Amino acid sequence: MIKIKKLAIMTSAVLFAGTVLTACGVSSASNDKITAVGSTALQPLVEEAANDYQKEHKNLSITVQGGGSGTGLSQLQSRAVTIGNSDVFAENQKGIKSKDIVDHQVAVVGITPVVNKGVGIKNISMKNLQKIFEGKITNWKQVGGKNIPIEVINRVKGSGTRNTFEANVMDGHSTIKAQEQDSNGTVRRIIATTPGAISYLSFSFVDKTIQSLSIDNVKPTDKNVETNAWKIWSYEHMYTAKKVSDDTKKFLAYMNSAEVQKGLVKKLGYISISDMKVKKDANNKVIN
Amino acid sequence: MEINKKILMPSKETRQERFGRTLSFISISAIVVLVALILYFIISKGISTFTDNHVNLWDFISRQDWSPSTIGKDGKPEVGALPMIVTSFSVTFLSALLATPFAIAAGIYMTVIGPKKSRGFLQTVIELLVGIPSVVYGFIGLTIIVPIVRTLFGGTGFGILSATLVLFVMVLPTITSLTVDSLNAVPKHLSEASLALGATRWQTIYKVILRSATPGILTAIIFGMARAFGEALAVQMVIGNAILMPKNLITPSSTLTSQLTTGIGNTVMGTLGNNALWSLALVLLLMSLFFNILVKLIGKRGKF
Amino acid sequence: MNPKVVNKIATGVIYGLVILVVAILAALIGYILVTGVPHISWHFLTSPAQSFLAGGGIRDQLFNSIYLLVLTLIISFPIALGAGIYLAEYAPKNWFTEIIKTTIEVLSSLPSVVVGLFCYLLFVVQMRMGFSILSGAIALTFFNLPLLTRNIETSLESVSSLQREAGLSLGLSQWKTITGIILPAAVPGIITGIILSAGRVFGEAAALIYTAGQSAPFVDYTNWNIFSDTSFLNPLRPAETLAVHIWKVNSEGITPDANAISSGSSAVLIIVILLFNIFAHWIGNRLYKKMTSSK
Amino acid sequence: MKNYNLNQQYVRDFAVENAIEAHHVNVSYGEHQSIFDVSLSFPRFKVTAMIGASGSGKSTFLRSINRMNDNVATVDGDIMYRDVNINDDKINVYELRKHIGMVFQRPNPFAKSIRENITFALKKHGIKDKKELDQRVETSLKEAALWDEVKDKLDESALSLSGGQAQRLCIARAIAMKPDVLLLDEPASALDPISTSKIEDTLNRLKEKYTIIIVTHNMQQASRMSDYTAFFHQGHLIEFNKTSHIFTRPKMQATEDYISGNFG
Repeated sequence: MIKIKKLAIMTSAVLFAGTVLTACGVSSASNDKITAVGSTALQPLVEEAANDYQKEHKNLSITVQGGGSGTGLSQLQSRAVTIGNSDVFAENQKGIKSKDIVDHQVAVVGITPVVNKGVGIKNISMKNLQKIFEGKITNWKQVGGKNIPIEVINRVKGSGTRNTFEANVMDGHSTIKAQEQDSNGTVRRIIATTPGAISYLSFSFVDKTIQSLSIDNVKPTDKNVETNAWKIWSYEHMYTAKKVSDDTKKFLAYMNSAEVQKGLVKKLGYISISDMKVKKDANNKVIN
Repeated sequence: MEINKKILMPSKETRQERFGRTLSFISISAIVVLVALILYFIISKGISTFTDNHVNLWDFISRQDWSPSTIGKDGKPEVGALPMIVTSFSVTFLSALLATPFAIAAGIYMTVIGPKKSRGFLQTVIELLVGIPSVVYGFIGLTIIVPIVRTLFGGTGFGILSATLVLFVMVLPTITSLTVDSLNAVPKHLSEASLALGATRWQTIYKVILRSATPGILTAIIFGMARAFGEALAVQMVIGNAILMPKNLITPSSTLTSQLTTGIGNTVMGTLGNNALWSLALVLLLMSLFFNILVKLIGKRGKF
Repeated sequence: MNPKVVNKIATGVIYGLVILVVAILAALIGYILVTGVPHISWHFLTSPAQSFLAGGGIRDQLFNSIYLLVLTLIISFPIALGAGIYLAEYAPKNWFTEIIKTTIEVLSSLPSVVVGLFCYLLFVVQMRMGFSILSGAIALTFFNLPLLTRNIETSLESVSSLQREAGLSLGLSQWKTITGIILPAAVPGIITGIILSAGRVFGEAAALIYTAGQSAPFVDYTNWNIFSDTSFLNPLRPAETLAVHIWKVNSEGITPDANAISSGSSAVLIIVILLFNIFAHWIGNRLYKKMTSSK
Repeated sequence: MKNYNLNQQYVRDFAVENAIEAHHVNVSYGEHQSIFDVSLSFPRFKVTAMIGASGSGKSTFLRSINRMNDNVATVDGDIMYRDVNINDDKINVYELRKHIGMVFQRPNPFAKSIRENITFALKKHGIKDKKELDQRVETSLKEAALWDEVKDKLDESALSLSGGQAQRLCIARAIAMKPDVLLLDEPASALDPISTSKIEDTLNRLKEKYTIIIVTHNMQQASRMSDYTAFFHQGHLIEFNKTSHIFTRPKMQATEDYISGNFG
């Protein structure tokens, strides 16, 4: 027993010392390491791209982690990471000096209102949608659906999806206090199981358990986003410092290459940045 | 060597003892240092809402509007944490209250009255439950408990009641297994003596075993409440996670922990939005300290 | 009332509550197993995860969970053991000890995300450990320490003080009495504590997102060089555990079979915990028997 | 309870070699004092019994002799053993306890095998030779009159022994250390009459080799076994004399009342 314990202490001490040493060694010696942290929504895309990229660049090590857009940007700001992944423009994130960092838009994500299948409608006007989220319309029969009270599910304040939705739908009005959920998956499950529920999701999360809504008879499709006929969409950003290593530059270029844009981006349910016919700025204004 | 010389000189045992004491003291110090570090971290971050962002402490604990990134009508940021404090308090208290009788019953069964085989079975089941990720609890709550509450009590089904039921299942293993530990620690001869004096089994359990295990059971409850307090993902899915003052047990509301967890990734360190979340963590810490002391006081008064 | 009647009623109530507990717990575990086991296959256990295609497995996550558990126990058990011994045997009964105990209890109520972020800032960023299994293990140590310390303390205390006196009266140092006599007798209780904390390690997600990370990069299971980036044993590589994977698949996963992966993984988790449980009890019993020559 | 003048005592001084001499010993648990100024000497290779009602302080006094009170009570005064005051902070208590062994009121074998119960401490004290260990196991078990009962199951758990056997194992464990002095704290009080008489037989055989100090509230036991007897009352030493004198011609009223069952 005593021996076992001594052994355990010894091993842990050795392990600990060893790893701390290697930690210092690795992080100070090697330059070819990229860490991208931030948006959980963007993570799968960057991660997959990084995996493919590393197959051809064996010496490069890319770590992609989540943690949220705010975390990504603040860690970039303190230069603890190489790339900050974000669903929101840095200009719209409080506490971030957006002038010191560079935006790399790598994809576009469309967002659609979704409802529980039992509410009885498939289309809604922009005005009514706004009123529902304002709390002025409280029953589906007021918009031509069944007699079911409306249950609004919001996204978490400060999240990219909510920012985009509010900027394009709410027109400056504030949303009612309601449920707030922080992930697409959870929202989808709640919508699917709660009668009368309404929320909004990225296109790629819409499946047959829920009903997406057309707005003013415009369908939520990639094509409509590309032409801006469907207004509710936003960019996925990868922010970096102004001065970056060549490896990082090359990796970011790879993200915008046809290989990724035509391949992974589509497969993961995003809209390719190169297919967009319009551009938006941080204030949600269309600039061309 | 002469015995009288030997007993005046340090021996191997003296060195062993010094070594052992030092080793165990280092361990406890390590824990104390870790605790101190994390407490310092939370306190310093949590306080900056009031020191750096000049939020009024009273506003923080008495107001009901929470939206630190927006400026309210009175020109101050909306940082009223009252709804979350009330909800966290109720959820924790109710789930511990609900789980305790079950845990004590299960504990008594496992240590005193049940056959040995069933003890092992129950122990295993409890050990398994601790390892289920909270997301899974959340989803099961969402697909089973919320609809049941909705059908039975109306409303949306989201609210304190559903959260309490989910947390009840989550804290049950913790409370039960620590209760079992403390029941096991009651010396066997005490209960044997009681039975020998002609007391019934229940009298023995109630007057002898439970009484001398009281401090341990209270600690078990504290750890259970701690788990309930700190739980975010599961609660967040079934409570509705809306920052509203709970009117009853079946309207949506939100706990400190779930606000903290959902908000922290979307805010930038050093901003009011982020600091306010750390203040929530600080409140959580103080509340759990409060609970802890409360339970210990009850324990002291309850003993004879 | 007649004490015998009271006895009957009370026993009845206890049985009732216990049956209810068993029913709830069995239903819960049954539900997870029934929905999950059909999705478990050899392929599921041995292939890497997919982020957008169906048919992804959980090989790396499963290994990471186990490896993380091992590392966490290596770090936290010695500390908890020492601290438990201190609290049970050496600590003077005064206000200072009470404060230590209270703070440890309070520590266990901190939400995992707080501990996660703290460890992220201190270990991942400040101490440059990066997103790594080691950072994750340190974060989990924070969760484990209160429960494990407390458990070891009660297990030691539940060993009769007569044993202590016996040891001391033979001229053994207190330390040898504790490690040689008290500790072996406390092994079964301590094993329970280890199993419970192992469960916590398996089930924790929120703290790991910020420390061990939520990606499982390519690892080479034939690379035994602990310092190599691709080695499966490198404690400094990022590692997504099974619980984190379940969380990720459920919250942002877009694979068509997200539900199947999630319920399959949950069932695998339960089975792994069960196996660990059996294994730990087996080891514990052998250890106990060996040290106490009991049958 | 009758009131006796606790400051009156009769302590006879014998011109013999003493193993232990206690001078003006006071013991208190926090605020509560339980031993008052006791001076008492224990003759070498003799059995001295300490008798008295429950709470008279006899066990507390006994435990002070090998420093088992260290963490629970404060002991003042000098306790001389081989010309050393063993009630001194500088004393190596572990070494001391090797020479002053103790057997407790309730049998407390370790949760280990019968053999290991005896060898555990020996090994820790540096005896590694297997032959020597086996030898010690056998001799001490024989001395404790347990050998015949357990020689075939030395590797079974000691917890399987009956109360009387377990207590004899504890005695064997204590004498395997080859102590100088053996302290016995009511060693038979938790046992049935048959076990008790076996223990007494054992002790009777041991007294040639050890100085034995035994606490008991069984007066027959004291009169059967001991050479000297000390009577304690409410923390005070009331009378000390040859056992035969104490039981036939007690000098103090309290002693007389106690041994005649007229007490309180």
